[in-house]
Amino acid sequence: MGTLEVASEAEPVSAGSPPRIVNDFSLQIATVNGSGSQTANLVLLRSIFQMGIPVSGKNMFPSNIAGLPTWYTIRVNPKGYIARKKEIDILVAMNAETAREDVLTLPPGAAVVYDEPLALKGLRDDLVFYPVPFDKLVAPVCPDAKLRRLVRNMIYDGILARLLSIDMAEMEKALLKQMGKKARAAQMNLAALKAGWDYAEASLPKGDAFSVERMNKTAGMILVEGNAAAAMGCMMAGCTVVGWYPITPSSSLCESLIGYLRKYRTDPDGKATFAAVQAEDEISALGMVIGASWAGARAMTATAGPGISLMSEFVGLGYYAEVPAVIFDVQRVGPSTGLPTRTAQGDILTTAVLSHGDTRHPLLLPSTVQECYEMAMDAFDLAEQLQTPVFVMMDLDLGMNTWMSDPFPYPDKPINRGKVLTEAKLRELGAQWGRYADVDGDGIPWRTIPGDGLPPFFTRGSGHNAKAQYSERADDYGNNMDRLSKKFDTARGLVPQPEIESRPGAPIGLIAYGTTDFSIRESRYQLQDERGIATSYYRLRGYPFGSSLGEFIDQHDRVYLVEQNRDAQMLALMRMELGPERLAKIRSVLHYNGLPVDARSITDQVLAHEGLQAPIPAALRHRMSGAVRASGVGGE
Amino acid sequence: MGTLEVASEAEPVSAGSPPRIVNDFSLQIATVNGSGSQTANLVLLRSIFQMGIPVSGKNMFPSNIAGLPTWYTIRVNPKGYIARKKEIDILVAMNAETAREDVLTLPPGAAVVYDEPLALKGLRDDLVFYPVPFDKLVAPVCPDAKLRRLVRNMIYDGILARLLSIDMAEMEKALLKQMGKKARAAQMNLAALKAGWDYAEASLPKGDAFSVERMNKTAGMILVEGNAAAAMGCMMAGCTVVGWYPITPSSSLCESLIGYLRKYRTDPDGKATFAAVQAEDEISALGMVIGASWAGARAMTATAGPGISLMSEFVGLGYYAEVPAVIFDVQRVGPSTGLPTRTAQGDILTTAVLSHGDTRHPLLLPSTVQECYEMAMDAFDLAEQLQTPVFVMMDLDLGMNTWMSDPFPYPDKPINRGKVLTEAKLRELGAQWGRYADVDGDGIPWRTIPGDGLPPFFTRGSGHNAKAQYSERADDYGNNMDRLSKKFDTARGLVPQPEIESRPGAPIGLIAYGTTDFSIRESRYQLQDERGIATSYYRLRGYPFGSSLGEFIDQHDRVYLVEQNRDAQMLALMRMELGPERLAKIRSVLHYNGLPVDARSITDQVLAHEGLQAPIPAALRHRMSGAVRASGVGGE
Amino acid sequence: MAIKLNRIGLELAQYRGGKTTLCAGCGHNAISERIIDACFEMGIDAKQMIKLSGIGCSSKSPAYFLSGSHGFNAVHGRMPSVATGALLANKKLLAIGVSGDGDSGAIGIGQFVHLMRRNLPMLYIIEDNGCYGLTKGQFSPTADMGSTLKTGAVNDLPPIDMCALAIELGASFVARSFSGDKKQLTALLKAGLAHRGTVMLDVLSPCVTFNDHEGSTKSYDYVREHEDPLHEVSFVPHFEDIAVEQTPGETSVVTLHDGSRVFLKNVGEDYDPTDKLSAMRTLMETARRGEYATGLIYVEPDKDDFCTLLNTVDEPLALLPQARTRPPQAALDELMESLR
Amino acid sequence: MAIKLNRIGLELAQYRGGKTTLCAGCGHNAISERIIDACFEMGIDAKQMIKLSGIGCSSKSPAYFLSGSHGFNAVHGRMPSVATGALLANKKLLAIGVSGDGDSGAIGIGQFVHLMRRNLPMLYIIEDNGCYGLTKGQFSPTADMGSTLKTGAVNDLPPIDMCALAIELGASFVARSFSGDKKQLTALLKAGLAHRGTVMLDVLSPCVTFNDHEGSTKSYDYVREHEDPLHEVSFVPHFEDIAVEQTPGETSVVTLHDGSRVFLKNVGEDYDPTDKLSAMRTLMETARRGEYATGLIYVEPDKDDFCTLLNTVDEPLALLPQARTRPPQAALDELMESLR
Ligand SMILES: Cc1ncc(C[n+]2csc(CCOP(=O)(O)OP(=O)(O)O)c2C)c(N)n1
Ligand SMILES: Cc1ncc(C[n+]2csc(CCOP(=O)(O)OP(=O)(O)O)c2C)c(N)n1
Ligand code: SF4
Ligand code: SF4
Ligand SMILES: [Mg+2]
Ligand SMILES: [Mg+2]
Repeated sequence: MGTLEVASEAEPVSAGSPPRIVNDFSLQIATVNGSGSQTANLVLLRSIFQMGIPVSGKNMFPSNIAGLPTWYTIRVNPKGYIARKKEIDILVAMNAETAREDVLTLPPGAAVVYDEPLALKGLRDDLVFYPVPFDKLVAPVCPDAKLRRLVRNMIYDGILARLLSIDMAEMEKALLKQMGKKARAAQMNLAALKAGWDYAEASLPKGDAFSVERMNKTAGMILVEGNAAAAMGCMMAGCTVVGWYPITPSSSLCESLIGYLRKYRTDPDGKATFAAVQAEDEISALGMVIGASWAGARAMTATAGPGISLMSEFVGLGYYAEVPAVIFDVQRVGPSTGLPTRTAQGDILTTAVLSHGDTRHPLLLPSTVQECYEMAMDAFDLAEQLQTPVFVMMDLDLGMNTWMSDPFPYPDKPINRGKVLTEAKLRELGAQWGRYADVDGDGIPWRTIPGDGLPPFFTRGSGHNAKAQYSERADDYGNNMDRLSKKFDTARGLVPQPEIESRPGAPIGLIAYGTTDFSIRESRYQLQDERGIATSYYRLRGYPFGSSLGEFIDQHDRVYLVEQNRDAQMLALMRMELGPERLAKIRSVLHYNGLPVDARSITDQVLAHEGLQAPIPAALRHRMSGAVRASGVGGE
Repeated sequence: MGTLEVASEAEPVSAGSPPRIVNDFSLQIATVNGSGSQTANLVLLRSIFQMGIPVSGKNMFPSNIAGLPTWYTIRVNPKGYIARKKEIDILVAMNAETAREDVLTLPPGAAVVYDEPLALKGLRDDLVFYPVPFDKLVAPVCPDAKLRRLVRNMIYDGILARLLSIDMAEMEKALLKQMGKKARAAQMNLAALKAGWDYAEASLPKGDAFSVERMNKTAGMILVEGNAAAAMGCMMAGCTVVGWYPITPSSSLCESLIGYLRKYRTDPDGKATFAAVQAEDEISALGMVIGASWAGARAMTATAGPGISLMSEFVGLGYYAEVPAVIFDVQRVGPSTGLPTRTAQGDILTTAVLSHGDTRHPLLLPSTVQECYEMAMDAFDLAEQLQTPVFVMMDLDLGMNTWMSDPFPYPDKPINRGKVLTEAKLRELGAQWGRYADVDGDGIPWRTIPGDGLPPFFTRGSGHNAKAQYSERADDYGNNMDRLSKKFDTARGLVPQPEIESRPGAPIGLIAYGTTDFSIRESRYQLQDERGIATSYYRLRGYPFGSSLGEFIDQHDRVYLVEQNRDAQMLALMRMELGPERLAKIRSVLHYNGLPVDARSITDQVLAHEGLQAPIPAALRHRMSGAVRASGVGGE
Repeated sequence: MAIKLNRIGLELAQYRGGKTTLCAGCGHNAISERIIDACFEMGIDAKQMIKLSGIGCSSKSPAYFLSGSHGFNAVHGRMPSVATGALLANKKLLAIGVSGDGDSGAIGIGQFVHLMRRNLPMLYIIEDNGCYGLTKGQFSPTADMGSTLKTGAVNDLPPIDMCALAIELGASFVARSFSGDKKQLTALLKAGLAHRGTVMLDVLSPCVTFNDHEGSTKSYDYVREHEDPLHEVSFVPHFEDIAVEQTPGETSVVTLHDGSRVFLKNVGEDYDPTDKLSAMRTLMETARRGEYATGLIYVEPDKDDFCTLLNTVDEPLALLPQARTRPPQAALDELMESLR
Repeated sequence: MAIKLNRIGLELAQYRGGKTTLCAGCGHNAISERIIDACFEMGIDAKQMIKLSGIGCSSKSPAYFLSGSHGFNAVHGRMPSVATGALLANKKLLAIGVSGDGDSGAIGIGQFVHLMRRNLPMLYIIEDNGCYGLTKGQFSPTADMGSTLKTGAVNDLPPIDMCALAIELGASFVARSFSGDKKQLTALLKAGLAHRGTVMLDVLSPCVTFNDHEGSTKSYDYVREHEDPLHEVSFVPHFEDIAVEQTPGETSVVTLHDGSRVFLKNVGEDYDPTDKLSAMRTLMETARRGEYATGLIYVEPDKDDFCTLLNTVDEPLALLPQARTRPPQAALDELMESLR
């Protein structure tokens, strides 16, 4: 891998004597949404993936349906660092509206494949330009003019195959997989692919440094979006009731789930072992989940920030009446409607303390698609074990983008429904039993379920005693609230525990959660490799926090908590319980511009805090990281 | 005042040789709601008040309309300590359901006036019992049997007047004021009052220690509930639009406001300078307020916890689109429906960070009825100055109970509508102006109002730039969010500043807000008087915090933050911004049982923290403070 | 003499609940009594019944009947979604929801609309007093134009006719009654328990404390004087087959899906409760006259209910074992393969 | 040749807005064009108009017309309350609200119901495509039974007829039209701008991207084939007095409170838009036939609107000076005295 090592560090220079940069670049396709480029983009991603090379694909799309600028970015990296990277090395410019700015923000040495009429060549002389007459090329392969808009995208795949030496066989295989049954469409696209390859072969002499070479790092792996992964988890968790209301970026979670359930949870006679209802809004969606969970079903809903706000009152009921509920928050940029198609970790604090009065809620924090799958199952178990609403905090980057992963393991433990009373248990407990009586000392009571024939009780959001009787007594209220606190302490040991990588003697510890993980891994490499700074890493996977958090802080001189929001929301939760000495060690590294955080932004901020000058112009502040793009519409 | 001093410290002993305890006791009337005792209770309160003696009246009522136990407590104190006190010195037992438990929780030496048939005398021998044949006495004075249920209450006023030597003239005056025009009713009640006095005179020899003596501490003062005071403030603030939805304990705020507006804000021709609408729910109520404020009105709503949760999404819109809104949260006990007729400070944290995404909201924290009046006016000014939703955090104890106060001063400053653009200002700013442009460096932009003829703009909760144009650009988003943070910093200097009482050299500092103030004052007296511990006091009046907070902490060795919630919510907000050294000094004193916190609970907890044994049995834990009462209904 | 037992051998007392905390004389208490009667006479198995409500005096009442059933006093106006979820989880449960005119007409109108539209199989009772009792008597959306509060305030907005709305939206059994009309209310409740689909029963239920005065159109006096029954309702459950002699043209009969029969004896001109349009006309005209049409206003006995539409397995979803709800290894393998 | 100017001397272009970001061919774009035409022809003063909406493709459209007016793109389903507040603050403003069938029929149905009930003076447009466009085409509550998604999924719930609901609830001007029916839509929009009270205009507006396929009952083809106009609508504003020759029995006229006139020329049997019941019947029957009755379905020209009921001073509350909104010292003194 020596060459690669060298290659990946080599500074790209202006065309002429190109050093080879193998399997290490970001490729971006700039187009407009609704132009059907998604197929071409996924085929490109998949073909590189099939060549055994680590990749990721991110779609940056506008909050409308068609006609606005969209960017699809593929990160290729030999070491498996597939977080977003700021610099774009290869640009495919298909959108007149943004082509100019797109080109101007490229680093020297980048390659630009563009639609000839856009005439971009003149813009800069430190880039390698590849003009392509898309319309000329598409006409012959696609007689039906109406279909050309779609098919022409396949042409740039052919061009790139040739320029980057992507194996055409893999391209074709990927295309056929993508097309599925649509044979005729497949033929047309194959022709377009070929036309692109031929044109590049004939008219585009290789002038840039980038190319791919087969590796063996993706054998057996899958490509999937976090929402689909979470949906599989819900199905395997035995979810029986889905109540939902569409909202970007969570809709595809419930929609994939319903698709899987139809396929794998319908009996031969056509009858379903699930019920999925599109509610009239989020309040109703959660109401259905709470009603269903109360009646003994495993029920879930998925939403985004605005839905979380609307669910606030019902979440308080779930907390106080102790009804399980599984809620996925696929976070997007707030406040309010915000940027519905951009990513953030901005709902953490509000969600942890959601609803009026004294409340606290467990949060599960998946970083990878596999954790979306696994924590979905954890969430159903936890919601029933703790008898309370449980939140799975995903984000748009994880939920809607395409990630590599090892295949998901079949669950190794049976479904855990928590403390559901049985005849036997009731006989054992006898008079001790009360719906809200803490007979086990862990703050978690035993419940019965309507229709189970066991003693019924009256569920309410108003004051009640251990026997679930209405009460306004000061002692009943206080005892109950103290028990709920105890229950939340019990949760500390039940939520997913952190993944800790301790470097003995490292002065610096990094803490992060969710999708920030991908950039952290790369940033740690940068700190070590460029500055010789060793770091430990605490990947938080659940709230409430466990004792390991404090211990980790104790083991380091300085700890950086990296999050993708403005107000250091997770830090706020830590501040509520950590002692002063520990707090004194924590510094906050923030990123909040709607784009997934990149490793360089983290590295630079850590270096700045450490009093070391960052190598890149201070002008590129963390917030501003990433090519800043116009997708706003003047008049609006 | 020597006698008083002595008196008030004297340990009441069992009847026989009663030491005189003058103007220093708690009197409680135990009855059922809907039995019309409220008039009698207020007449009693008012007559003592008219004698120049500091009093407060608290109604502890159940969350239903009629037939359940209710306790009305009057605290009389010569030094003006009128917070709730745990011990009841004089009980009027009218309710068979609770009489037994009520009597058993009394301290030795207490007096019990009771309805003869309840036969309570036998229960204890360390109390002074006064049996009264209410039914026998009421018949002659109230021929109409249907009215007797109401009138008989006035009899205990007469009894107490005689036993406590309350001036009958004051009683009659208070009664006539209470009755207003209802002459016939007044006559009947006067007769009942007299009948009670005569009966006590003839058949109830004084056996207890308690009595009142005229003082001069209430001259010119008023008696009023916080909700009414806040309503007056809203009217004087020039509020023009009210959108509300009924909820205990906030309903009477809007209802009094509407009453005042009808009376003082209606033109001779019957046309109103206000519009008040009972909305279909809280979401709609706040929507109306936001729509009205956007269109230039001064608009308000009032609610309680459940409403705050429901308003969450709209509050985020107000924050991000920068629309003023005034929201009163008259806090009750949560979570969920909780205890609707009990008091708490439990919505602080949720409200400060209400709604998804990065949001922060100013909170105003009135302690007294006068501050309800003044901060209501501040709230309208602040909401327009800051162009954001502003919350006035009251509680049930302040809003619904009756408090003494100096008369409210007429506002000394004109209404401040904040940065509303004018022709002239626009000419001055020229092209600089943009709806969301920070031209003054304080983060606060200039707005125009529909119909004002100035440049219009498009208001939205989605991403926008300084010109209010739709934008998904990373830089536009980041810049805007940073400006909002700056604006929130500006708010630090604009919200009501704390009231600080520094005792030079005092090692201990106390921090509190809202109604806790009354108990803090008494607790400081107890600490000083009983233990010789001097304390300073920082009464927080607004959020975000000012720099004085940190300074106050620096000036003391240990700081106690006292709040009426389980999770130390205000402390959580402080922890988000205070440095480690300062946090190291803060300890939390909590009270959360639905009853207003009492001084003794605070004193005991502070002493315990200070390592000093509290004088009262540890059994009485803070949460359990106050006679614990049953008002739950078995079957329910 | 022996206490009367119903068909499952229980006595009336076993259908009672906790002691009411509502005002003496409140219409809601009378309705609770009728529910107890109806469930007793129908021989309902309390363990298979659930009671749901929102928030309000009316919504407190489920605690005062059938203490043998699970109850869920949810949040204000949101009982419909909770009931929907519960029935999705276990379609075998018999659900009775109690709401108020504020709970369903104001904050809850959105969920009300969509529950009616789904024709969710449940008995949905609105205890309608034209005001917010629990918050001390403000007007609710069913308050009639011109009706006054004790304070003298006059309502100047038109009322929402919850029955008309329910019919318009698709509820398959819509009726109105009066808490004081023991015979009619009990018959309608029993029919409602037998019908499969949404039974929306708007029961005029005076608030003696805040809305029973002169000038109120929801007072006992007003309702008694202005109740306009469409017919005499009697109910014969499927498990009794009594022959009811009916003079043709005089009495019509509606047969419910389970074979139970509702007999409607004309009082004025005859009325066909299966004709949607005439139902709407009747409601409009009686309302215009300031009267309350009571009885079975509209019924569609065989309309598919929501749970049937969902076509789930026969067992309650809530009680399915892991073997039925966790797909086998093969399913996961297939999924993984499709992603390679 | 000179550009046409309207009665306040403005040209059409001055009523335009920003460039649309909706799909080419989306019905919503056509509606925006009609709104521009109508406002131009009515000579609306944009500075006195406000545009409000919720969230959705439809709700984005206020940004694409009348850039001279303030706009408020609120939160999903809550435009009605924001519009209500704005009009309470300033009753002189002319308000136009644009919503979608999801925005108003699903999450917003509660606020929709209460706005209609209040007869709030505004033009309330639902751009009705039977689906959630912005979230990629799920069914909305106005989707017809049996209508299919591109995926083939079939809708098995009855649609909510927003017009029937609006009439039932008290809206005083209820109409339905089609984004493709330029003449009818423009006439109804102009009449709507002239009417004082709630104008609920449900405009069928096909979603070309997600709901324009075979099997959809909201596609251009389906709507064109099943539009069933009740009459030919033409509008003569109060400021023009054109004599419109009307053959009696052929054309009926509705005069609005400002003197403007709506002429309705019979196409089939004649139709009386002031008869609530026949309006309901017509909606039921056409719906049963799978058709869309379009035109002026119901109108009550002189019904009091909400702002009138509130009886506020003539000036906008928002613009009252302190002298009018802060009571004098005497008032406070009186209050204080009453508390002594
Ligand atoms: C979210 C929320 N808002 C307001 C309230 C206060 N509240 C309790 S009951 C009620 C109205 C009850 O009226 P209705 O449903 O007609 O019941 P009734 O008491 O008249 O039987 C209100 C507004 C609440 N509990 N929750
Ligand atoms: C509270 C909330 N829930 C969900 C969404 C997501 N969302 C945006 S638009 C929309 C539906 C729009 O449908 P419709 O009103 O019919 O407008 P259309 O796009 O069809 O014109 C939804 C569910 C949101 N923005 N806010
Ligand atoms: S207040 Fe009215 S509704 Fe409530 S219990 Fe009393 S009578 Fe019934
Ligand atoms: S998705 Fe449908 S509704 Fe949205 S803009 Fe496109 S065509 Fe119109
Ligand atoms: Mg009611
Ligand atoms: Mg739509």
